[in-house]
Amino acid sequence: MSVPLTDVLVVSVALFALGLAGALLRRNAITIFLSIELMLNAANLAIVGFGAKVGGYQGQIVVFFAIVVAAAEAAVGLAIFVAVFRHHETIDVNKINLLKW
Amino acid sequence: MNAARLIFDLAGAVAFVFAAVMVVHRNPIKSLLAIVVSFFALAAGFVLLSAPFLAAIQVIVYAGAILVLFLFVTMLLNLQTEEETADRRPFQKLFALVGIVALAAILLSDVRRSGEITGTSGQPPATGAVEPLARALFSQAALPFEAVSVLLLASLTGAYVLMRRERSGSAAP
Amino acid sequence: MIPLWLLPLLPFAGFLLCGLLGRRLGKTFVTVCGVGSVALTTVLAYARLVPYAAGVFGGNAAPVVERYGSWIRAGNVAVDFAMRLDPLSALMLSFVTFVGLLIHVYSVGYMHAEEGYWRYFSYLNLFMFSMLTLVLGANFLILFVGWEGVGLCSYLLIAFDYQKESSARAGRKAFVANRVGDFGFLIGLFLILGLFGTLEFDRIFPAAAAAPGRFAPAMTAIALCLFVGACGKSAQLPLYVWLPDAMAGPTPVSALIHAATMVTAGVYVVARANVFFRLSPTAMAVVAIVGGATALFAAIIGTAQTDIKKVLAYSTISQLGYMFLACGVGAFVAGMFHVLTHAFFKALLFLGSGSVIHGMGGEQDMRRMGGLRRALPVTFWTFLAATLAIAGIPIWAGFFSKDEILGAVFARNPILWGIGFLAAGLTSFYMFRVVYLTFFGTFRGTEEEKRHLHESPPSMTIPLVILAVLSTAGGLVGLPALLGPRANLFHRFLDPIVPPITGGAALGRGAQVAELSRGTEIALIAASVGIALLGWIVARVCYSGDRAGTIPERFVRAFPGVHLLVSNKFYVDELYEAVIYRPFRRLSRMFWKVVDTLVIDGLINAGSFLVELSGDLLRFFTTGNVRNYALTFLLGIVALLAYLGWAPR
Amino acid sequence: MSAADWVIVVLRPLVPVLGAAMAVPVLTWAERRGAGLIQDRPGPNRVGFFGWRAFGLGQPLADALKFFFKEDITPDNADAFLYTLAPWIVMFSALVGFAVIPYGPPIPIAGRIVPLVGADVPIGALFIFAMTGLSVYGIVLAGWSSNNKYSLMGGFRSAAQVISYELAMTTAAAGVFLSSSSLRLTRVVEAQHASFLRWNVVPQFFGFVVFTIAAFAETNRVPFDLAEADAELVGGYHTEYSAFKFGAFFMAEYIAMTVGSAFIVTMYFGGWSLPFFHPTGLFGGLVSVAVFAAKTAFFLLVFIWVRWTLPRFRYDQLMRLGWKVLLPLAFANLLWTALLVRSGVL
Amino acid sequence: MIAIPHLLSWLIFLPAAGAALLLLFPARAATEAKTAGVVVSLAVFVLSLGLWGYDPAVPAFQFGESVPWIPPLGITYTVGIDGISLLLVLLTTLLTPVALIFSLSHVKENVRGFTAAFLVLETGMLGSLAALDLALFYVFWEVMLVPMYFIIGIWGGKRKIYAAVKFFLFTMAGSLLMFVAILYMAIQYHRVSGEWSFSLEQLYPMTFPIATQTILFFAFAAAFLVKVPVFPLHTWLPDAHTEAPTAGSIILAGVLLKLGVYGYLRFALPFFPQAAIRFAPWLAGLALVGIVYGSMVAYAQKDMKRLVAYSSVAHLGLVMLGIAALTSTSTSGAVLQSVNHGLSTGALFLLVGVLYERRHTREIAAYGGIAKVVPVTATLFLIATLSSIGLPGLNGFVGEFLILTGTFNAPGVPKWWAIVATSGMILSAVYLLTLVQRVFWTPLVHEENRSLPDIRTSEFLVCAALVVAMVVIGVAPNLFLDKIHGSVDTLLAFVRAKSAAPIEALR
Repeated sequence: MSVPLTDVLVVSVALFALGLAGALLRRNAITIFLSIELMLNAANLAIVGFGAKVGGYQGQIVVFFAIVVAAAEAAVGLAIFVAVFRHHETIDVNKINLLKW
Repeated sequence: MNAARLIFDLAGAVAFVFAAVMVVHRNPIKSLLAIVVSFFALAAGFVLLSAPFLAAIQVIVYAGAILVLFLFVTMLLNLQTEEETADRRPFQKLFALVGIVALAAILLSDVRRSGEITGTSGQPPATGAVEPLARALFSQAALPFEAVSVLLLASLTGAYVLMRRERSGSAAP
Repeated sequence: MIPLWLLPLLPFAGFLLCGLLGRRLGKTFVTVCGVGSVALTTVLAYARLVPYAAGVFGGNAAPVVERYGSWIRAGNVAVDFAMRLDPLSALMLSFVTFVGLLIHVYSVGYMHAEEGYWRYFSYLNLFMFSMLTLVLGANFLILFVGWEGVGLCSYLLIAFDYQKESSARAGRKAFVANRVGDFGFLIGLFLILGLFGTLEFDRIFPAAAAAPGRFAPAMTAIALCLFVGACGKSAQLPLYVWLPDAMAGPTPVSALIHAATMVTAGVYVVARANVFFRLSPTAMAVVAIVGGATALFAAIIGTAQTDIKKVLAYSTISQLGYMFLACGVGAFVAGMFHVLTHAFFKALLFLGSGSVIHGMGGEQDMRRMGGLRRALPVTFWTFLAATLAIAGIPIWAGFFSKDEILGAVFARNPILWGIGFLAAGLTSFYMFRVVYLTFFGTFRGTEEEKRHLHESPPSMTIPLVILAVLSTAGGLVGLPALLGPRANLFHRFLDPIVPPITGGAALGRGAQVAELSRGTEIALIAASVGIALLGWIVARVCYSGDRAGTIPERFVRAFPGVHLLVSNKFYVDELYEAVIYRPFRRLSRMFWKVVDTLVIDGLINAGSFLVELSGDLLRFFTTGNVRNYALTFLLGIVALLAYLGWAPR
Repeated sequence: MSAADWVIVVLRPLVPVLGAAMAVPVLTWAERRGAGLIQDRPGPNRVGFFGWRAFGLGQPLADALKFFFKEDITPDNADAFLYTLAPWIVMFSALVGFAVIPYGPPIPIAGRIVPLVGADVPIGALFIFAMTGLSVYGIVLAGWSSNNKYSLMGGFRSAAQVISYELAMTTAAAGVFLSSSSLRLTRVVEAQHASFLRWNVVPQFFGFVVFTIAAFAETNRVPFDLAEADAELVGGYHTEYSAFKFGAFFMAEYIAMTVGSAFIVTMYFGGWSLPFFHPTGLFGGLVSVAVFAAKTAFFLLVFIWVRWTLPRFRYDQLMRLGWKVLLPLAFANLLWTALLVRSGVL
Repeated sequence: MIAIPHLLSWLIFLPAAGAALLLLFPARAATEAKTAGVVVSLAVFVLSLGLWGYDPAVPAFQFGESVPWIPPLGITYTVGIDGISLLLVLLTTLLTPVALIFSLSHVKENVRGFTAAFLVLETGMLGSLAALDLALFYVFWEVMLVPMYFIIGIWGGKRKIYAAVKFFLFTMAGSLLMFVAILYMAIQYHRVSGEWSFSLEQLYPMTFPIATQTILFFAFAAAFLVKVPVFPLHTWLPDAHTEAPTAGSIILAGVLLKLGVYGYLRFALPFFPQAAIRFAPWLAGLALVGIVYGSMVAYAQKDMKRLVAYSSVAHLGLVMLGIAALTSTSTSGAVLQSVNHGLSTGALFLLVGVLYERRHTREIAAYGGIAKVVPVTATLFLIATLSSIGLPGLNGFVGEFLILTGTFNAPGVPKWWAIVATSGMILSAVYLLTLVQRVFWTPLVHEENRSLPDIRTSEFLVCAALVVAMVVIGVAPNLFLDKIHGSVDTLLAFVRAKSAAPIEALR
């Protein structure tokens, strides 16, 4: 009794697409960040799925690290948001263009 | 149509729905909660993919730590419902949608070929047991593990530096 | 036995001492070092010369070559530090040291007021060093060291009064003109090196003389290149222009460098390389023609100059022309003979004029002089002696040398003889013109100058006297051949330097001065004496007595064009200015402003401009909006995946 | 699977959960009586049944009724949805913890061997941590959604507090997992079965201390109740709450206490097991359950006792304690345990 | 001569160490920094005298050291010198202290950085001169670039940024091409031999088809000819020189340009003989244009430094001609001449700097007649000028004569090359003497010049050192030629042997 890989992948793709949409369409930095996390999870799901199919624990290990990295990323990213917010009083990415020439 | 599959699809659906809520909801807090739920669903999915440990981690780290951090910041910045301003770049949306659809299409078209993947011999099928995972993690993945710990330390420091309010007078960046 | 290297090195030591310490230690020190070193050199030189000369007359003319080790050794070039004593260098050595010494002594008096006294003497010593190196060098490169050295010294000494724009310019002009000559000279050296693989005199000349057939073809080129160098140094057409300007330097310098010694270096080189020249009739012809032309040309200009030193300068040029004329017709010995006599009387003339200028307090324009013979008796008499010598009045030195030259020229080519003959007449004319304008008639200067008039101090007059004696009696060393074959000591001394060329006698024809019948010879002598006297008389008529200057005025009125042309030296300087300097300057500016700045940098900056432009264009894609970047990122990924998906596996 | 199986599957987790829920009123009573005892005053002793005071045992009933019938106020500008959702999150996260705690040995029922545990998952312990971690949301959201600065402060405080103490707690727990080499709680219990010396509290006393203190913090109990520090924050995150929503928080707290106690017992005091006592059959099982209940009750009393004995920490003290004392201690304990395991003592 | 172990490595890294040390100094400790810099550079110079023990009898690389550096790529730290690099190394170690001592009294802001930059630069230069491994060489080659960029860009004159960037881009463009070529060669070597190596002794014997060779040759030549610089690539030079601080100009003219020559000799020539020989006429042509053109443009300059800069173009044109002629004589002359140029031009820049520091203008027109005010400077300047215009007895002449005669008598080389080149002697006299005349002679018109202080002792000493060197080389060139000669012959012999046909035939 096991889960077919296709289902896993479909779900993962769907989530990924959603995350992508969020990242590309939302203007609230936090939401964008969340969307990115979502994409990350979608990827994790796919990896775990593959792992389950292949057997062994590599998949899970990878995902484990992915999660840890995500944690680190979240810490720094949010810190950046706060810093930005202090200066710009907003984190609407349309209003922030630090990267502009 | 086994139960596991049924439950998994169910979880997947839930995850998807709440993810959608997260994406569309204008209120950051709400979308945050939405994603918490969707992560829970994912955790369930992990369990069904015989990765209970990951499921726990998923909940503890993601739901329990990362997202709480998000919540924190969101509240700290006291973000209100984002108002719909006229987007200065009309093409952004269009292209984005096109791109997303295209990507999804490509990926899905590849999902069909997922049957080609088969269990490689010599690899014991992953059971729910934690010990083998732990062994693998601390033996063959020991180096990345340490590396990741260093990474965490670095990010911790970085976050601290970024958040610190520079004292007036000192020339801190 | 005094080593030869000592001779140049003594003055060099003097140069260092004066140059480094002279400023602090004062004039006495400078005088001692400067003059002392040269005096010592002279003594040692003669101590070395006398026995050698005796040997030569004793029939042993073998050159002495002293080698002091290698100077440059690389690839197929090997040059030694080597000094050579042979009749030719011995001759040069003799009068260079001697006249040099006299002029040093003279300078002590002449320059005593200068605050650049130390500088002057250090330069002068450096010159002595270079000149001695030049004459003693046993190979062309050592010679070239001296050659360039004297050029440098003349440059420094002409521009001695560097604060004067004119002096500075004149100095540079001299150096550049010399460089043009050196250019040819160097090419010559390259050719020689390529041909013989060495520059040592005692290797190349015998080789060339031994196998003329083998080397002859290249000889014309070599000889002409060397001659170009000679033209530069010895102020021949067309490079003579620097010499008149060189008169900006102190008069003793003009006497030493621009009359007695340096300018004759060209003749020395031609004589030194006579083997080469004799192997190439063409080169000989060129030398003769250039020499003759210069002689006449300069003489003509000389007649119309009013600055006493300018007159002497042009006369120097024309006399040098004579020497080359002699060499050109193969009478190298005669040429050197004239070098010798000329050294005496021209030095004397310059020093005399110097004494006059000294007396006049710096005035050089003859139109403001006159009747000075009472004020400066010694100067007058000595000057007169020199004039007689240069004019070629019998028993005075110039007579013998000039007469021998003319004889040789006649034997070779009457037309050239005509030129030389004419030049002789003009020479005696303009020289006596100088004498009359300067020493006879009434004083035309200001009262204050009149009061200032005085005879020069003994340190200046003594050299005058000595030189006067020499230019009076100096000619006797070279009595004409018709007084007996052994009468001409000079020839007996110098003939060894004109070695016979074995084989290819046709080529060697230039060597032996063709024999003239006694009759023609006497006739020639008479003619030359006659033309000399004629010149004297004309000068006497024009510039002396109560009707002084009327005839010239009438002449000028009659042919204003001619006078203008001549008095302006045929506008040669202006010509050069227009043909060479100005275009050069224009071209240089053009290169800089157009090629460098406009074209090359233009291209470079165009490139950078393009970069900037594209940057400006691309800049609009960096909106700074994260989502745009993300979108681009996504599209890229899609494209990539699509490619991977559809690319043939 | 027969109907009976289904019943069993449903009942297994339900029993302890309901048990905990039932325990709440008793606990409230016990707490107030205990307070009275400690502070030398009677405490609630009036409300009784038909004139029989019964030591005020009726008080909890009265309170319950009050919760039900008070007016349910939702402040203006409060986020109604979250405001309503928050207490239930807390409630849920508290209750669900019981699902993995073994409360007795496998017992034979109707011809089947039924393990007395909600769900014997391989990562039971982690599950509990995850759930308790979840309660933060409830508190934080409550604080935020009621749109009141005191509430918000309370929310923040509890969030920060819970996260930082979770660290110490898990680290301490790691020691236990090390010695029992499993995250499966049944396994943990069995590992301690042999003798008193194998009760983790013995070899890992400091781990136990840390764990317990952290447990207090997790449940926002005194001395760690900064989230609702009534002196400074009026009522903290539940300032605005009233009626049944408040009741939910109230109950959740006691349920959390129960779970915490049960957890401590399971981790350090051998859970349902007693050394030298090998329960057999239904009876033995029930005895074991009783043992388990007794141990848990004891720790509940400790909770109460501490509450009325200690003063509240200051926030910075709280943090210092958590990061600079407990965490290092936990690590030390971990090392120590590792040594013991390596040396084969455990 | 006592042999010091690892002498070369000491030489190369001592300056860098010094620089590192300097950075420990407090930024305010200007004097200390200067002194330290001078001491270090002098120490390096003294050490470098140990290289004089080079034995010309064995014209192979000496003082060699080799340790693996990046083994997987076969990159080694291999250094060593032969007669060609020896003199340039000595020149470098001589000029660096000269430049530093000169700047003692003139550089004011961020002295520490300035000194450090110079020391790093010295490391770069010595490294590139000693490196016998292409990768190593390239590293040092670029190391050289950076400090110079800063020296110009930070301590330069008015248009310093423009100049610095121009310098950087020109040089970089060239060296990148070279880098590609180096990689290509290494890969080729890997293909044929199956192992990685960048060291010269492995790569020297490689032969390439003429087409490939041509491309590679151009890539290398690009790097080196820009540095030299050869005619159309020279325009960075005047700007760089003019804007660079005096010390910078000294090093730039004294050593950096020579590295172009050196590189051409050490790499471009032996690696790609056929190509080098085939394009020698073109090189010679450019060199000749450089000589005449450079001289004339120099003559037209109104700025002293620019004038001297353009004179460098002319002089190095001569040097390149000597190399293009490919005869032992001319090539030896070229090597010697590049040293000579380093001395004379270095001295000229130094003296121009002396004037500039006192008067703060390089306009020739702003001077005139100052020989009276600053006699010592004037004398030294004159001497430097004379050496630069090749007066016999001074160093310039020897080099020029060897180059010219070598070129003139080179088999198969058209005579007019040398003839045109010789005309450069006239031109150099023209522009340099004009400079002397306009600056030091003629009436003193500008009042502000009357009070010019004469040369300082420190400045005088360094300048005197240069003058002494000039005289020594001028009088006893054999001391140096003997060292050069053997290596040059081996090089040319190698080139001849490697190029299938004899050089004459390929022309």
